[in-house]
Amino acid sequence: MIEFTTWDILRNLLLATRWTILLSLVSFVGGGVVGLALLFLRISKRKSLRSLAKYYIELFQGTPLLMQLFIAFFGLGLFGIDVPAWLAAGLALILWAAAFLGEIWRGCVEAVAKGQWEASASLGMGRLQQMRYVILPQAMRIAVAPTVGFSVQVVKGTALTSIIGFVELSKAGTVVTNATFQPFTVYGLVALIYFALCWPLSKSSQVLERKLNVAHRNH
Amino acid sequence: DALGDITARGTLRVAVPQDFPPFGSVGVDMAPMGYDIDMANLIADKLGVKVELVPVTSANRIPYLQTNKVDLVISSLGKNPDREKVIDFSAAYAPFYNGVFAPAELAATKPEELSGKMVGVTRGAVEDLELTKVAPADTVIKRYEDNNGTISAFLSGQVEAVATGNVVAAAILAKNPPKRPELKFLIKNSPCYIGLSKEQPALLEKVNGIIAAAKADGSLNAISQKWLGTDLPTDL
Amino acid sequence: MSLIEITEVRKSYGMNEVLKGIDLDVEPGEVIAIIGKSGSGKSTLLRCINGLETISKGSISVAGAQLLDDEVHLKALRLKVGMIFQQFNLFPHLTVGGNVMLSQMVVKKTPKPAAEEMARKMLERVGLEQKFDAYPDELSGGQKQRVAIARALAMQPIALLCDEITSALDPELVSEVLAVVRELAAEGMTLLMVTHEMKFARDVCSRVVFMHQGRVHEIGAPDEVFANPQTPELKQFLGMH
Amino acid sequence: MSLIEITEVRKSYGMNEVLKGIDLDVEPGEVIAIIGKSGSGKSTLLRCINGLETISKGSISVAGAQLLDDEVHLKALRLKVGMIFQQFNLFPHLTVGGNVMLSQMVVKKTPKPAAEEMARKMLERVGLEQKFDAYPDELSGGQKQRVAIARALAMQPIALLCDEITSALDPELVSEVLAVVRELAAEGMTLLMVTHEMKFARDVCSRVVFMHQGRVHEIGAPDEVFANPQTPELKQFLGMH
Amino acid sequence: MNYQFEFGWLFEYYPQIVKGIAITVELIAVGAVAGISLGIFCAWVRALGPSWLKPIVAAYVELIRNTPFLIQLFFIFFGLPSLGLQLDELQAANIAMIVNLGAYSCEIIRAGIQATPRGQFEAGASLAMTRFETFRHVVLVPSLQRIWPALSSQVVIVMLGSAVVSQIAAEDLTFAANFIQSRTFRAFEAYMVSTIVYLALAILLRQALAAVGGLIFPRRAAR
Ligand SMILES: Nc1ncnc2c1ncn2[C@@H]1O[C@H](COP(=O)(O)OP(=O)(O)OP(=O)(O)O)[C@@H](O)[C@H]1O
Ligand SMILES: Nc1ncnc2c1ncn2[C@@H]1O[C@H](COP(=O)(O)OP(=O)(O)OP(=O)(O)O)[C@@H](O)[C@H]1O
Ligand SMILES: [Mg+2]
Ligand SMILES: [Mg+2]
Repeated sequence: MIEFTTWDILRNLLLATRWTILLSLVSFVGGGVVGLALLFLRISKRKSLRSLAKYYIELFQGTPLLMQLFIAFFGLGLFGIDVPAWLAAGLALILWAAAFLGEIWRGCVEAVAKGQWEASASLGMGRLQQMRYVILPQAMRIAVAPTVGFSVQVVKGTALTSIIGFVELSKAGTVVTNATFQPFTVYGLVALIYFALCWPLSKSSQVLERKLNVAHRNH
Repeated sequence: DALGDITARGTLRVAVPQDFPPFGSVGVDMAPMGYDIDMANLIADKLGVKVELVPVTSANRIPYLQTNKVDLVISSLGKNPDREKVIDFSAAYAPFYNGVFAPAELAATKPEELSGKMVGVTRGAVEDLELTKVAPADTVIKRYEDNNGTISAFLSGQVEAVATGNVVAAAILAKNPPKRPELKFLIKNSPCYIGLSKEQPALLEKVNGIIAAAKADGSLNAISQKWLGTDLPTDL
Repeated sequence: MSLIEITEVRKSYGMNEVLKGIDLDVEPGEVIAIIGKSGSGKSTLLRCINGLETISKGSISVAGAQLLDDEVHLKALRLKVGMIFQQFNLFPHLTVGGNVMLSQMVVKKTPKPAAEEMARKMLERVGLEQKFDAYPDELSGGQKQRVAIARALAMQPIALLCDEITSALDPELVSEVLAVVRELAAEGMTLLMVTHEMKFARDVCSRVVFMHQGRVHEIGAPDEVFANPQTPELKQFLGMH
Repeated sequence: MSLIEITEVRKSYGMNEVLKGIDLDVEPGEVIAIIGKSGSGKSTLLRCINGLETISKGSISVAGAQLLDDEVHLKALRLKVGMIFQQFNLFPHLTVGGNVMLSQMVVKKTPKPAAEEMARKMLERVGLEQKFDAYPDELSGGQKQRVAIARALAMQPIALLCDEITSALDPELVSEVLAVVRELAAEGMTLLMVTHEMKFARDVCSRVVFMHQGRVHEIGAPDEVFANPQTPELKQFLGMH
Repeated sequence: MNYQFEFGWLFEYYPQIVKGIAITVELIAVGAVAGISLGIFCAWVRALGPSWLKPIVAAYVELIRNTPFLIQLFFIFFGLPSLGLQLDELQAANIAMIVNLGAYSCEIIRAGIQATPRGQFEAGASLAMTRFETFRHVVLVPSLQRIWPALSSQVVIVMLGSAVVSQIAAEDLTFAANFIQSRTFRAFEAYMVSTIVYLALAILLRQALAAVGGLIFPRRAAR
């Protein structure tokens, strides 16, 4: 039988980490795009659009990501859509991340002083122009820290995709455990790799937050 | 129709295990290998298409088929009436004896003696269904998501015994694990079948033909020798 | 036809009627001071003229065009009427120049060089041409308010609404802002300003509007209104100063 | 032996020496007013006596016990000396009664009924017995400060330190708090109070301490100190009032 | 779509679902009480505690917050036995949730403590309370009140995260869905039902926490 050296274990885990990183990036970027759309719905003038976004957020923040993954994976197939694991994983994570990012960003937009809306309106700007040129540039500054902070949740969220069979870091961990019978070492290493991915993100989020609070300059 | 799709696509999508030696496990390079993988290759070969291996778990392999994510499930799948309601089965392609395994110090020679014991099993596998039927009511059955979980639970001592295939236990034993699963008793002779979507007679016929041919020309026996270390039983 | 015609305007917040039927016509080139106690509805009136609040009843028209509550009409209106706020409301992420250029480029689609030329001209007019590249938080309050005026002027409005534009300023900075307004008035700009600067109102304005409890309580030339208030409310209000 | 003995006390924050050698002995029953300009170190002195700040040099003893910087000694000290703050510092999550009972029960392990009895007695003393079940945010500033006094008294201290306890109050509420302090003084409580109420200091205090730049600049009976200040600094300070 | 929805299995399997709900509720109840207690202790250490403990607690908090719950769970259940610490799946799930919520609530509660006005500490001290007594009786409740909404959200997040404990055969709500799915092959229906139950649980939990808040914070104490 083949024997795994510690290096084999680590190498395989690191190879799988590529998927974790890729999946995180896809979810984060995709979630950002959808989240932005949600943000616009959430602060729209139309009540129906606002409630639509609200229920979306309620639904995705009120149910386990795991269930969302299951349903994306097994559910969509029933509608005749062929979803490979990576697509289901990406889709569910994007929709899930969008709910959180949309809500985080709404808070940031609402933190921009009301006078900014009024001043830009009185200069004749339309709502989209106000958002694009006046509100979003200011809200973005506020949003950087919590957004980076949330990226940690995204990286950790990708671990759940192991359960629908997507072979990223966590799944590689279980598979390797079974080939080596060294759960303590393998899961320890898996945890360390996640830590190495997440910790710089959380740290920079904290640093950014402090920086923005201390130097309350606007440019 | 499924067979047409496969030839048109040029690839055969097969659900295989990667947590279930010797039927499917991973090598140092994380590539799947095992009886089921060889079987998948053999069928693809005979169909003249490329093979695309999709790693699955016991729990989700049937939904994979139901949702048309794969064409075949070659994943040490056992047959039972419940399953026959939702999918079709080919002829048997591998032998499989379910048994209860435990370290030497645990004494149990028949299901009744599992009373009060904690037994791990993979949720949704034939062992799960059979053990649930034969074990006394006070047996604690722990059902894990996949074979990884079941095997890890046994090796880390979370359960006293596991129900699984004899060859699986043998494959684990071969790796000199900290806890040695020894056969206590068999619960069912449940050969493995290839699972297909319902109402695909063309594909079913083709697959059955390939299996019969492989049995006849000895190529299936070679796979058995390679992974199970014995000849195919004659009654298969 | 007057430049701004306010007819029977009413505005309620929930059950609270804040404007109780306002009639006011403003001729081109007029400079009107709006005075009155806190809560009398002065800001609300200005905000209604600019379409920042929707009116409950009555009508407002500017240069012959009705105020209607849709983006197209609002935009047309706001191109004619500029507004300046007590809290400056400069855009903190843009330079002074950027503040003045933004709406020209975004709303009027003025090409950048033309917008910049206009911005420099307007900043010169308020005496801040050298601050073109500064950011708002590097300016004093008086300078900020002058930038806000330049920003409104750059849109070439036919009238300006000013809501207590000197109230957030330290006393020594008030005069620099009022000097700019005085000049605008002299150049013939139509101005509606809520103010507490009675001396300024008396010197510069053509008419004074005294608001009380959501109504125009007295209106007239500053000399009359200040020297000879008709109602006890205005007397009391002026007595406070 | 005096009740409170402050000997050569120095206190620095970093390089900034705030107390530059303070000597002061307080006899039982004395009522001492501490006056002086902002930043002269008055609060710091009181805070040192109560152990809220550690002193850099010198010694402080209360009723014969040294002030040492460990929890056991600090606790013993604070059982003898109560303190009342400008900002009241009532506990917002407890009722008035809870505020007065808490430390008795926690620190002295007084059983609840006894603590409640004491609380009611002390609240009666400050005229607030009917507010027992009210929460701090339902009280006026003067009432809050009287609760703070009752809370300190419930610990039966032998001396009270008061740091500008009327400075955060509206003028009409000051007298109700001073009335309570006046009564405490009459009953023989030892009091050290930082205050700006010169009239009160003159009427009630046995001695006045004038602090200046971290030193006790003048000290004496109120009649002397107020009528006949010796140093130009005190003269100037009193001239301010 | 030619898939026929079918919920007939609900009648046969509802005991599984009820049991799953019971376990999920047990997990979050124990997890919330013990996790928040642990969080309070850690927040105390980080804000006011002895300095030798601070780095230990900081390391714990950072480690937990930066690794997935699933891996923590696997580590506890599959990994710790090789150190001789054998926990059954419910114990492991409970401990994982406590440890997880402990780390998150630590940071939330610490923010609440740090927002406490200095005068509250000084008033406690001048009434002869020790630092710990002051924390316990004066600082804690208003601090918790300040951050109660954030803490409630975190509890809901942890409850939803508990879905992965089915991976170690803890028979929670997700386990029930998976179990039913493996017997009836009605994956979509089973997951849909459990998703709806989770949503209901999340809403109920939020309300329960608001009610608890109303009980322990009688007044607008925090500011
Ligand atoms: N957005 C709003 N919602 C509800 N009521 C409002 C709102 N804005 C203003 N009000 C009410 O309308 C009334 C008039 O307010 P307005 O701001 O116009 O007064 P003002 O004359 O400008 O006073 P000030 O001199 O204080 O600025 C006030 O009673 C105010 O409370
Ligand atoms: N925590 C601190 N850290 C550094 N410096 C301090 C601190 N507290 C007080 N100081 C400084 O010590 C000096 C004395 O302060 P203190 O509060 O004792 O003055 P005070 O006489 O009470 O003044 P006031 O009448 O304004 O209350 C001041 O210069 C102050 O800036
Ligand atoms: Mg106003
Ligand atoms: Mg002071």
